[in-house]
Amino acid sequence: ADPASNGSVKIGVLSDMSGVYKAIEGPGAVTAAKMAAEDFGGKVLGAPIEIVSADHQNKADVASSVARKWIDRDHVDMLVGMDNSAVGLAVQGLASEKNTITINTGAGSSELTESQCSKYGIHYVYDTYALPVGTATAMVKNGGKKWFFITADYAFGHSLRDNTSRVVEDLGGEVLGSIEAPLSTTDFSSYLLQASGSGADVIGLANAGGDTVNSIKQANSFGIVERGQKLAGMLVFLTDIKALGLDTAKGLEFTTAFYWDRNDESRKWSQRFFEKHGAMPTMVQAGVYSGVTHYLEAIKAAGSDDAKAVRAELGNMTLNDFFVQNGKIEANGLMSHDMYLAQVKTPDESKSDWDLLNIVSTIPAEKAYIAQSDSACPLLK
Amino acid sequence: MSDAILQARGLSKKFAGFTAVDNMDLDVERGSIHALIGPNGAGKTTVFNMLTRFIASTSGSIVYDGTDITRHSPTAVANRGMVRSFQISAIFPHLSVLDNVRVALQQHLGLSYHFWRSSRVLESLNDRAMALLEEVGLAEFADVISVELAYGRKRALEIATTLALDPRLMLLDEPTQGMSSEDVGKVTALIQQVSAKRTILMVEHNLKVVESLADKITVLNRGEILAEGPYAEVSRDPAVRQAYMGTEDV
Amino acid sequence: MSELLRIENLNAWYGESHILHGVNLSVNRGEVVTLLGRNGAGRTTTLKSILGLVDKRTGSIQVDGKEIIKQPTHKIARLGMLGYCPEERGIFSRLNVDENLNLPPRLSDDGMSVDEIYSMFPNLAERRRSLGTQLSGGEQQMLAMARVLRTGAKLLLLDEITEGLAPVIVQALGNTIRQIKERGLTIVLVEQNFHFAAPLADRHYIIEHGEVAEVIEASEAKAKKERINQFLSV
Amino acid sequence: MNGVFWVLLIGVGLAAPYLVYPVFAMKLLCFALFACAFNLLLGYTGLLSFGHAAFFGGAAYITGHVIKVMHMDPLIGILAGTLFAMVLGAIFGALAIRRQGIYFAMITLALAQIIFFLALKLPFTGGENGLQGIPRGHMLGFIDLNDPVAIYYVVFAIFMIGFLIIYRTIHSPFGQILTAIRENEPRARSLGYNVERFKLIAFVISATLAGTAGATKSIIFQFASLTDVHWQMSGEVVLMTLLGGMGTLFGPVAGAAVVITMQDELASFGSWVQVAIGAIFVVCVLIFRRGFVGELARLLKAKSS
Amino acid sequence: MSLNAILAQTMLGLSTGVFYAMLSLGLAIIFGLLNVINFAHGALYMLGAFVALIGYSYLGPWLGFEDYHMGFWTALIVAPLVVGGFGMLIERFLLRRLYAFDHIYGLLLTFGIALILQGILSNYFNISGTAYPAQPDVLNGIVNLGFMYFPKYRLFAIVFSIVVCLATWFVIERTTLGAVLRAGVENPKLVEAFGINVPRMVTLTFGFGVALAALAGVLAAPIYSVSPLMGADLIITVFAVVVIGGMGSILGAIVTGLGLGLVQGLTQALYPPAANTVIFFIMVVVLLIRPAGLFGKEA
Ligand SMILES: Nc1ncnc2c1ncn2[C@@H]1O[C@H](COP(=O)(O)OP(=O)(O)OP(=O)(O)O)[C@@H](O)[C@H]1O
Ligand SMILES: Nc1ncnc2c1ncn2[C@@H]1O[C@H](COP(=O)(O)OP(=O)(O)OP(=O)(O)O)[C@@H](O)[C@H]1O
Ligand SMILES: [Mg+2]
Ligand SMILES: [Mg+2]
Repeated sequence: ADPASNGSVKIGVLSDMSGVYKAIEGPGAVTAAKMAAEDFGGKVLGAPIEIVSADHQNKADVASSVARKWIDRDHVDMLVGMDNSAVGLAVQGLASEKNTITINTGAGSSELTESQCSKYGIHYVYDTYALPVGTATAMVKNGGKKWFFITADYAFGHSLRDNTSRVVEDLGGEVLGSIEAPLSTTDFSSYLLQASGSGADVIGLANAGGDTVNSIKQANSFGIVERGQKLAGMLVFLTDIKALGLDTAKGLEFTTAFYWDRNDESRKWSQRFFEKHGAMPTMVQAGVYSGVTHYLEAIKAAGSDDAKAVRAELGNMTLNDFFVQNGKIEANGLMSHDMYLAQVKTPDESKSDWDLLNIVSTIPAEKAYIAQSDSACPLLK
Repeated sequence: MSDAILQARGLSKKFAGFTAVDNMDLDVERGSIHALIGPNGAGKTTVFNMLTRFIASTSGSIVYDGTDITRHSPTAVANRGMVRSFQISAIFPHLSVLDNVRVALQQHLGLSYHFWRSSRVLESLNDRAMALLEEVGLAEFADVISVELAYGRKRALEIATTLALDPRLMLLDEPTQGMSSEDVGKVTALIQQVSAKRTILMVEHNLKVVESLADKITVLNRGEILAEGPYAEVSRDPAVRQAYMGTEDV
Repeated sequence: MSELLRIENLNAWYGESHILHGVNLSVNRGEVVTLLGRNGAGRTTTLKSILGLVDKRTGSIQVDGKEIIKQPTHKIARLGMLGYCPEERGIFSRLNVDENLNLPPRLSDDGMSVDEIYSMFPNLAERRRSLGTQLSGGEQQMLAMARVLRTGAKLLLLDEITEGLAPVIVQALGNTIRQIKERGLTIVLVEQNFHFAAPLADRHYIIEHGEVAEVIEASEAKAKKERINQFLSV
Repeated sequence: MNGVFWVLLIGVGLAAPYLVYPVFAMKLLCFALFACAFNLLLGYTGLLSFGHAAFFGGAAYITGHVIKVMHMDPLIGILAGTLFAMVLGAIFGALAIRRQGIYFAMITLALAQIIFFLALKLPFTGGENGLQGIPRGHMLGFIDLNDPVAIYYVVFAIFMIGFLIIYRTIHSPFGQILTAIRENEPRARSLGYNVERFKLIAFVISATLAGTAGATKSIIFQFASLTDVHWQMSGEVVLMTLLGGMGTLFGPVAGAAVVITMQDELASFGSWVQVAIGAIFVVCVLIFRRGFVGELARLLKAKSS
Repeated sequence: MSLNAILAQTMLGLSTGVFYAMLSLGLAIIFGLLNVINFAHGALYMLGAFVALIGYSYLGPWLGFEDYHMGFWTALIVAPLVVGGFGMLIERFLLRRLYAFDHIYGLLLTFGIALILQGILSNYFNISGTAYPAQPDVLNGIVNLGFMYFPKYRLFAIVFSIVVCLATWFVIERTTLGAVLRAGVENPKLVEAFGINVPRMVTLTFGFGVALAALAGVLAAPIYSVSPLMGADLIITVFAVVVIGGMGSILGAIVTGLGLGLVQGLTQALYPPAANTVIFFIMVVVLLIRPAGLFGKEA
């Protein structure tokens, strides 16, 4: 019979098209997925590749109802995107139950591959375990022993804080305390002042997106960095640096899975992306391209788009492209790969609009991601 | 001792530094028509509001039909048979005339909280409602939406709904205000007619009406009682003439 | 004597309902005329039409020779130096007595001063700082009347100003009207209370079903008593 | 005309799972019930609650918890959620009912925000991630809710029961007094009606049925989340009701259908959906103020007279 | 907490409070005088910030003057004018048709407008914010207040806003113009019959309320980042402020705005997770004790 079920391979990009993660994933992810399909020749096993997309509005129920409809009615074979942990968890659970592969490129929660891991869920770009490794290690080694956290008050923030604390304490550092700030706080000054008053060397920002941007900006306006304390952004995207401006962000160190200007290959792809999208790719958007491409390769290798076979192929591959080095998709769905420690350039160093970061060092995959033996994923038991 | 259906003792109302009603005693005799008159701002409406518990009195006690109602809610007071009308006309504007009356009649049916019953059970009230409309001369308008009634008829409708509660004491605040003399005559007759089995306490500026209806008059001035008695007596009182009626005859 | 207000063939509508069917009347400078009639005859509507407060109107309204029927409401008051005292009093509940009094802009320098007004209505003087809604019905009526006297309007449109007032006040108000008439003001008075209106008016217009049914000069009032009673059933 | 609507409602309702994607049809019924419950309050009692999400979402959480963690029958789950909404409705009502107009709206909003806060903080709700993976299970042990057609008819039955309760309430002696209160509150009071108690009962009925809608939703989507208790949910139900026509029996059903379809069909257009929804509002408010059903009714009336 | 810490939190609370005060003042004017519940207020605040941002970063190039950057001070005047003007158009052509109907329609209309504005800007600008780079040099830097270091700019924003609020309050509550406005709400027809052009007055008032929002937006731009949703997040809180203060009470809006800023500041220090909810707790308590709000007059 037809190797591709229902005559085509359909890939659904489910992303935040209108909310806070729009610039990080959003329409850029759709562009990336389309590029991947085109670059693959538009066909796999003779069947056309179709890309559909929808906005999950950051609502897990919207996301799961779209996913349900896609899978039940429209025969979508794979879902990619799903920034926002709540969305990611909801869709992954649902899709796996319906034998559909998901490649999560946007959400951070390590739960996706830990206690809530699933048969067909893949977590592709970064997670809250990997993020602190490079950043916290570097900062503690440079003398930032005493930490205080400003934590976004939800599962993602808590997990980021806990993972960072672990790294800090393992290296002999000390965690003085943490403040749980409600999500989408606009004014962080009160928290920053309390953090600053704690006498910590480093103020760890266990938050994301607008929260990170606002806290860095306001820390700057209160002269906290000037007076000798350091900020550590635990999850920073390229778009955040853009939003802050180099003047404010200069010197900030953080961990990232991708930077467009890292090597020739990444530059070449990013340039192409830039021409279509008008902005350089974030690590998430690059991840979408990479994830879709590998998925298509796995179909080709498996000779079918059956989820089980494709998933098995994916598990056997070693992933290497402009985005990922030494990537391996583990049994719990975690794609472990090298991460990078980056530092924001000063305005003088920056030569062009998008010349924003220096890559300071590479964090090898086995250090960045949790070992399979330590994973709490029930599938491994 | 006379038979008073309503007795107020030492009734006062203070609004932020201003005393609207000051230590007033009032006895309304059962079966009588009692008028409360007085210059503007004397406190008549305020007294009404206190008696019907629409506002709380600052001090004093109110005994209605042997029960102290000083702390009762307006609803409780109404349910005891003491019902008021308003200075401005009070109807349910987008209900039909018949429905207006039925809403009042329903009160006695005891089904009003029954949200699981069909409203058809209310049709049993139609005869009684029509009878009441007949009484106030509105029978032919039963199906009219009540906003569309002329002013005088609205007042008549209001009286019909009040009657539906079968009140023992009716309080009417300026029932003839804004009516042409033709309607004033009709309403006066109507009040006369319905007073047969009831007690009525009314506020009225139209002295003709007061003269023809009231058995007893209390004149209020600046929150205090200036005079009390039958019309003939009160209208001769020089203090009343000066404060209220003026020099000319009416 | 010059004509101050001239209304010809005035028709007026509220929404779909056609209320006035060709009202004609004319008022000379310094006159007091009354509009009498049953409830719902259209007297209030006549006043409102002059001010453009109805939904639609046609015909001609001239004040001091100026045609105002095409003007928007806010221009009419100024063009015609009109002062309006509405039936429902129109006291602003969120303004205190002083503010209510001072609200309408002055139309000429002939208005009464605030002190004059307070001596005319001592009740109000006492309650200067009270909010509009806290006044009793009658107090509001006085305030509404006082308000137009301050503006210096030349033509007063007064709708049922004795309504809800104690007889003493009604008498006082009669005197006030006489005084302002002596000052040369022109008044159109809508009244139920014929006893009040009769001695003040130069002429009565009886309105019936949105038309002028009868015009009665003050001099004929006694003679035509029957006729008036028939219309008003006094 | 109502007869036509009844036939249409039941006919389309019965045929729906064979015409459209069943989950979509169920979602629609859920929100239609929510909007109808809300309309009982806004359209027939004149009270604008801006906190109905608390009942809808609160019930969803409770139902989810009862089914997922306590492993109860789905029916018990729905009843538990409904009961919760009823109790919550009584509490909200007792606190808010004496307030008028915009104050009533705001106090219900504030109370609902507190429920939102609890949903965010209480351990059993799953915080930002929500309560996920609620099993559908077997209702009464034998109706397999994993079968799309079976669950659809269960949801349809729940909707019809709720809808009939609302219909009955509106056309009952109680409903008659509600109308009177809306028309002239002081007068109703002076006729001896305990206005607060009437409003409170209406509020509780409305809250309860909103809860039923939320409880049902959590079974359909196997999911309860902060979205369900967020103030925007309260806003959405206002919109559905107004769009369809407040104070009309079928309006909220139509309104819910329009809003849900729009959200569904336009989901891939990103922020332009917001712009489109915004524009539709503006146009509706300016041109179809009575809502679809209200305008239709007016047109038919105008034609017949 | 030490005294210094309390003082520091007070200053921070104040700097949040002035934004609440300015926004709720605008809302209160619009509600109090026009009986419109302006759901678009947050979006117009956002628009104010965007006028400043666009004026600085994009306007020059659009107009062909590559080097033109609209400065902060210019924006402080231009944004309220532009946004106020836009508000007047909304009032004149849309809202005006709804005055005859229930309040709820005004609310819905403005809600729709808010969605449109936010949606459009979301398509062109980063939702998690863009920095506004034109904070004037004189306001750069930090002052040592003894108990804390405080950004000069925030100090300026506090003083400036309080002055604007008090001036507005004075005009509305203490002048004849204000009395005319208040009367116009209650009975526009009658006020018109007195010879006052009420429709124009209403338009101007709406424009003014909106201009206040835009002014707050410009003031906020250097502190927070400029984002299409910056107002959406704020509007519900500001509604709560207006209600706690007493709908329509001008003084209530100002005082409550500042006060709740302080309360929120203290909550951020004592129990941060409740920082966004504390205002609603207060609202419930206040409305139970004083049904018309702290400064509202009971109807
Ligand atoms: N809520 C209030 N606050 C302050 N003063 C009030 C309030 N209500 C009434 N008053 C004052 O109390 C006095 C009595 O008012 P009330 O309405 O009882 O007068 P009244 O005798 O009915 O007069 P009228 O014949 O003019 O209707 C008035 O001077 C009025 O201004
Ligand atoms: N806003 C309105 N909409 C529709 N019809 C109205 C409106 N106002 C008045 N009418 C109708 O217009 C007619 C004339 O009313 P108008 O108020 O002019 O009467 P009037 O002579 O002043 O009598 P009244 O003694 O009742 O004040 C009445 O039939 C009335 O029902
Ligand atoms: Mg009175
Ligand atoms: Mg009249």
